[in-house]
Amino acid sequence: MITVASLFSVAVFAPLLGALVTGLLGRVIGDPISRIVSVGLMVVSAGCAVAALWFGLAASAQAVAVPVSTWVQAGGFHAAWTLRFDTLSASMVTMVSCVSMLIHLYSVGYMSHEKNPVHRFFAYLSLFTFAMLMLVTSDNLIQLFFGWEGVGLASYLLIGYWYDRPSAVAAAIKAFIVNRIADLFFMVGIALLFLLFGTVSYDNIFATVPEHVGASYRLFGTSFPAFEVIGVLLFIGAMGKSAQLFFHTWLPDAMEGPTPVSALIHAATMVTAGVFLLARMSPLMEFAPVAKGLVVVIGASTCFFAATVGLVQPDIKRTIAYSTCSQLGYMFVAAGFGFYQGAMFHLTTHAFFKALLFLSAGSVIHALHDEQDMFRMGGLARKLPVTCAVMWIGSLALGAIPPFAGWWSKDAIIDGAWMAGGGLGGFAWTLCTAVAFLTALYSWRLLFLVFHGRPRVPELHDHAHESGPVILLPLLVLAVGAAFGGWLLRPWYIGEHQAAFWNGSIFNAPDNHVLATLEHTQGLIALVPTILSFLGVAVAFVCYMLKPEIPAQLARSMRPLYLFLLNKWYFDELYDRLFVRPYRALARLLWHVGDETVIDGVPRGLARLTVGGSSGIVRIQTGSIAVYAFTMLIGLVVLLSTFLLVR
Amino acid sequence: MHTLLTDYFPILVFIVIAAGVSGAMLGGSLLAGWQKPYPEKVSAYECGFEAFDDARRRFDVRFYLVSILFIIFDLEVAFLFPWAISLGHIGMFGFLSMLAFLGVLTVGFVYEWCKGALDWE
Amino acid sequence: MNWTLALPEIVLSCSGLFILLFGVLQKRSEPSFACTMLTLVAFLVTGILVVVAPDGAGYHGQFVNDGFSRFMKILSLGAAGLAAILSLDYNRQEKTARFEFPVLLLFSTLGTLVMASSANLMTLYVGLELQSLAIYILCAFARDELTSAEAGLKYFVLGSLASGLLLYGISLVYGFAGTMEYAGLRQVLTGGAPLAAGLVIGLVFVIVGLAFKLSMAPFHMWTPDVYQGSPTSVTAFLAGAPKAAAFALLLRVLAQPFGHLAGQWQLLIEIVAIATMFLGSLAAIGQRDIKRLMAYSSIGHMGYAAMGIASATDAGIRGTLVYLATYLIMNAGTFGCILAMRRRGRALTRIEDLAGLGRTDPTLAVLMAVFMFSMAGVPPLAGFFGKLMVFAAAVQAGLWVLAAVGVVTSVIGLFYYWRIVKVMFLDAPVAGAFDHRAPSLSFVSAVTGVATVLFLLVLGPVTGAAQAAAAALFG
Amino acid sequence: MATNTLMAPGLQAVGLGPYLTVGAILLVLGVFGIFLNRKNIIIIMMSIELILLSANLNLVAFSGALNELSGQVFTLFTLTVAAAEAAIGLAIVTVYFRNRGSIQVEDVTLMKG
Repeated sequence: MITVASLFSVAVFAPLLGALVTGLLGRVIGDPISRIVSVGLMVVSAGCAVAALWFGLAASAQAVAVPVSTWVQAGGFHAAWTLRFDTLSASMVTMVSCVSMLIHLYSVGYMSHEKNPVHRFFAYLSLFTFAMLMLVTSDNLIQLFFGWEGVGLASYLLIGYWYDRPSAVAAAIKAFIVNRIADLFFMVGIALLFLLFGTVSYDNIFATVPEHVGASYRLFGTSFPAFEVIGVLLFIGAMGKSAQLFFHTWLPDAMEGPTPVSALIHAATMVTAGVFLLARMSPLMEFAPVAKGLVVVIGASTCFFAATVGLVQPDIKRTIAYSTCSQLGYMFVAAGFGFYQGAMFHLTTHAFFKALLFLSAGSVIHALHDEQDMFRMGGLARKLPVTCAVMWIGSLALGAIPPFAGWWSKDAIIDGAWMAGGGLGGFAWTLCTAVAFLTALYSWRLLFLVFHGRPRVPELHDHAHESGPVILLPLLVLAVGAAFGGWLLRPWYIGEHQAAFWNGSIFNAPDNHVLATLEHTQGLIALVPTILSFLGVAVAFVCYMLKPEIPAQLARSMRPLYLFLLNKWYFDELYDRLFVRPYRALARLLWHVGDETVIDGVPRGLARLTVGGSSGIVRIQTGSIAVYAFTMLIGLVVLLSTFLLVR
Repeated sequence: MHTLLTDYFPILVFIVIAAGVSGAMLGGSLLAGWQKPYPEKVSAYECGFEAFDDARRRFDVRFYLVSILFIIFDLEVAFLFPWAISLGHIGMFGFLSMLAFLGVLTVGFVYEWCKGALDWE
Repeated sequence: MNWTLALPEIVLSCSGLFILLFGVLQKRSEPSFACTMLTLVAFLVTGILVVVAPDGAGYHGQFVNDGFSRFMKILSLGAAGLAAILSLDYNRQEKTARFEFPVLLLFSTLGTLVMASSANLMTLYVGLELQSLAIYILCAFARDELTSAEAGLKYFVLGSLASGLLLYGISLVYGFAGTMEYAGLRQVLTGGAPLAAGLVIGLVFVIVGLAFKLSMAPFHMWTPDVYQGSPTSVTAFLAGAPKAAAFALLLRVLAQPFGHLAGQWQLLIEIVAIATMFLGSLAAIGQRDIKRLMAYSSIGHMGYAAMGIASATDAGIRGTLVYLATYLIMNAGTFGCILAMRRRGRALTRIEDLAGLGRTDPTLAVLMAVFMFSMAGVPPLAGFFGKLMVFAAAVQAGLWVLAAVGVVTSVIGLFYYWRIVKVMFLDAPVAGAFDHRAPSLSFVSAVTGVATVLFLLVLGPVTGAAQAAAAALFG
Repeated sequence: MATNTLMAPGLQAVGLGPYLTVGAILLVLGVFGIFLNRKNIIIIMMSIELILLSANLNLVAFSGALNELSGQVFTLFTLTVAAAEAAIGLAIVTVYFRNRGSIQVEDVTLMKG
């Protein structure tokens, strides 16, 4: 196990080293060496991660803690830097480091036209990766929170990488603030967990979960079960990171960052943190049925909402961004039904095809010199053959066309929802199945608009050229994953080997039979999503290849609906009215009244009083002997009278 | 009341005698003197100043110096009277104390002499 | 009769007379330097004699030697010695180097020693006058400067008025108590007889007279003008030893003969201290002349020091004494820096002349900054400990208002001290560097600067001595 | 304080009150002379002498009333001090006059603020 532990440690800390070297010494060593160092260290990290997972599985050991150092030791509060090695963390580490490594490599090509030195970019990328690795390998809540916030920080830095673009800065701030709001709930959840269990270590918490099942909080005369409250709070934290409904607004705006960043955020890091959190907290979540129900509702709603919005977006990256939102909804639905394995499975396959899609989109954008509007593209298949091919593979995976990766995982989740039954199951299954259709529709809308048909803007089309090998290589690797990942991983993640594979790192309550009953889905029901997917492809072909006027007609005839979707259900406007403006008004009020009048006013008034007193005193100081003598006399008289009166 | 007035009787006598003597001197010179008045002779003598002139005229700063020195040495002599009267009671320590005091005065005197404060020019 | 009690004073006065004769009989050259050196030697010898002089009262109850008088005398001698050193080069540069200067300094210091040892209102008055008369002359010492003459005139007129009031107060106290001796007064006052109004009025007059010498509001009016107008070497002295001596008098008079009336004079001192602290800190804000600023600053310091008296406890008086000790150190050092402000042979006193000193003369700037911060009471510099002790004493005595005012005015004070530091380090230099610093100034500033920074190391002994002095006063 | 068998004869006759009253009047005259006078510094010096003399009068009167000598001794000291003070004052006024060319009280306001 020593080798596994050390390999694992190297996998986690190599990105940190890369971030430190390129970040601190970037200026000294220059861009080329920075690139080599960070990519090289990511390769090391990915290699070690794979090896660690391989050896760890071979040894099939229980969870291993790799102590790094003591962090906080205050009274009964103990938090250590410890890397937790179990299948859950190891598989996440492997996925994150592999995808991140490919993105690093891709960035070398993608960022080659930047005018400014890009070592800063690589430092942020590595830092982002390290924070995510820290998050997934945490052994206690505090370390988890550290990684959680590190991810938030790195995402802020990367989204706002082009700090001279106001929109990028605004997007970065938006992402940061939305995440902060969710983190507040998350922190409260952690605090409640600590209060309840008296420890922040996973092992200690999970070991004593059964003892605390009955605990509850009394608030406003009602008693709330402790686990439900904690579960909901943790889930709200997860919603922020995973951009679920009500907290999703930052994710599309995050497209302002360079495309590799989008890929990293959407595929490997950041947004998957929420799903991972629920899986990691499965021993706790299993005892919070209400919270799980909420997870399902939010997940399914997000899934549907994002898919509808994705249908009408003109921007290539935004379309993919909403698809991420939607796919994350699937994962939460799975997690909500206690089907964490399915959630993790979809997370992994999604990482491959979403990274592939983003990087391909980046390749397209790169080829068209930063053009992102799909309605200015078209017919690029001949110009960008490789990009087109891999994008097709990615879309096939995303659209859940068998036998591509997405089909395996998504079908399992939809089946799981059906088998869970009840009103909740029906609700989730209906939405998820509908979304399968929508997903295929918007995926092929994208493909047809970009690669097929006639070029809409000839000059853009003429100058387009295929990207270099540094960009294409990661795409090809990811395409392989997107094509075969599902088929390869299914037996391990949710199939016959799953118990041995997960090896206790994910907990399913004894009455949770979702995995066992997965295979019993009736044939027709199981086929419905797949059929709808094909239908979606067909509809897209009709609308965007055969009769391109149909969408425009539809948009005209159902203009309110179109606008509703185009404006993302008016969530941004709603938040603007609901939170931003009142908050601004409050802030202005506090600024003008609270700050300027009261807070500033008191010291200013005191200062004015002081200066006034000063000038008054100085004015008495006329230099005249008579006045001085008179003042003395007055002083004498005052003292005398005081003395005689008070005596 | 009676005793009070008797106590002051010598003073009354003193005043009467003083008035008498000064009256006799003035009257004697008036009667016996050779009177030959002219303006310069009749005008009052005021250290070289016009008698009836602007009283705020500036005069030589050396007058101030003299008066300053006079004040100091004049008043220190005031210590000598009680000392002289009580010399019999205060013994050698008292005697030496006054010598020390006079020594201090002497030092001051030497200082002003050496500084040239006593030279008019 | 034990005449050796006053041996330090006798030796000092004899050496004063000797130096005067020496100076005036020296025909060849101006003996100013030699006379100053002799004065310093006389201070040193007197200091040693003060330390070894026996305790006790003598001269028919006119004169007393105890721990308190010893502490104050050492403070006075030290401050006067530093002022004498400071005057060495300054007077030469200003063409006012005459041998009378050290002699007058010596006699003024002699006055402060007599004040510290007074056991009788007569000694008090004579000592105070000896000290004051010498300073009147010193203030007008730069004969050809109108400002100096005006300073001398103002100080003379107002000082005479104050000592006249003091004398009148003494006459009342004498008349209504029947004695001038402190011990006798104490007996009368503790006798339990109803307090005569005349006695109380007399006490107020005495306090007023002393408050004038301490430049406590509202009897402070002379201070800024006199500080500004006098030659800076005189100002350095004026802000040091005489303050210590006046405090010695105030403490002794209030604690010994009138100790029984503490409940009554406490209020007076409290009022005066509050007014003084406010005035000192407020009026200093708008000042442009550093000497004037130092005048207001010293007014403020007198207010803080008076806080210890107002608390009327052992701890309070100890705090006052420690405060005075730190004040004298900082004061000498600050004036060392101010005296170093010369360009092309001309002495400068405007604050803006300090601009950019941090660049042109970092050593001087750092020293000045140390003194400014210490005066503002920034830990761990000397000024902090004095403030801490008087504040603590005031709080212990339940004088919350006094302590609160002290804190508020300290904050205001921090502002104007900081302004000087800001001018030195943040403003751009307007003119070139200062002239080469005279060795005497470097010496004094360096010594006091080190003392200010490392005061913490001697805090124990100083506090111990102050404790002993306070105990002697109350015993 | 009013009656004392050992009192000096004069005091026995008129009592202490008149003396103190005269002293107080002299004090008030002196104090007012300092700041009501707008003309000449010499007048201020005379006022100061008045104040000292009022105190002296008090001291002598009390000394007589208490039949205790220290008051009179003090008076001698005060006289000397007053003399020295007058001398110094005159010297300073002279120096001031030499520099300023005037001894008007209103003129002594070079430094202020």
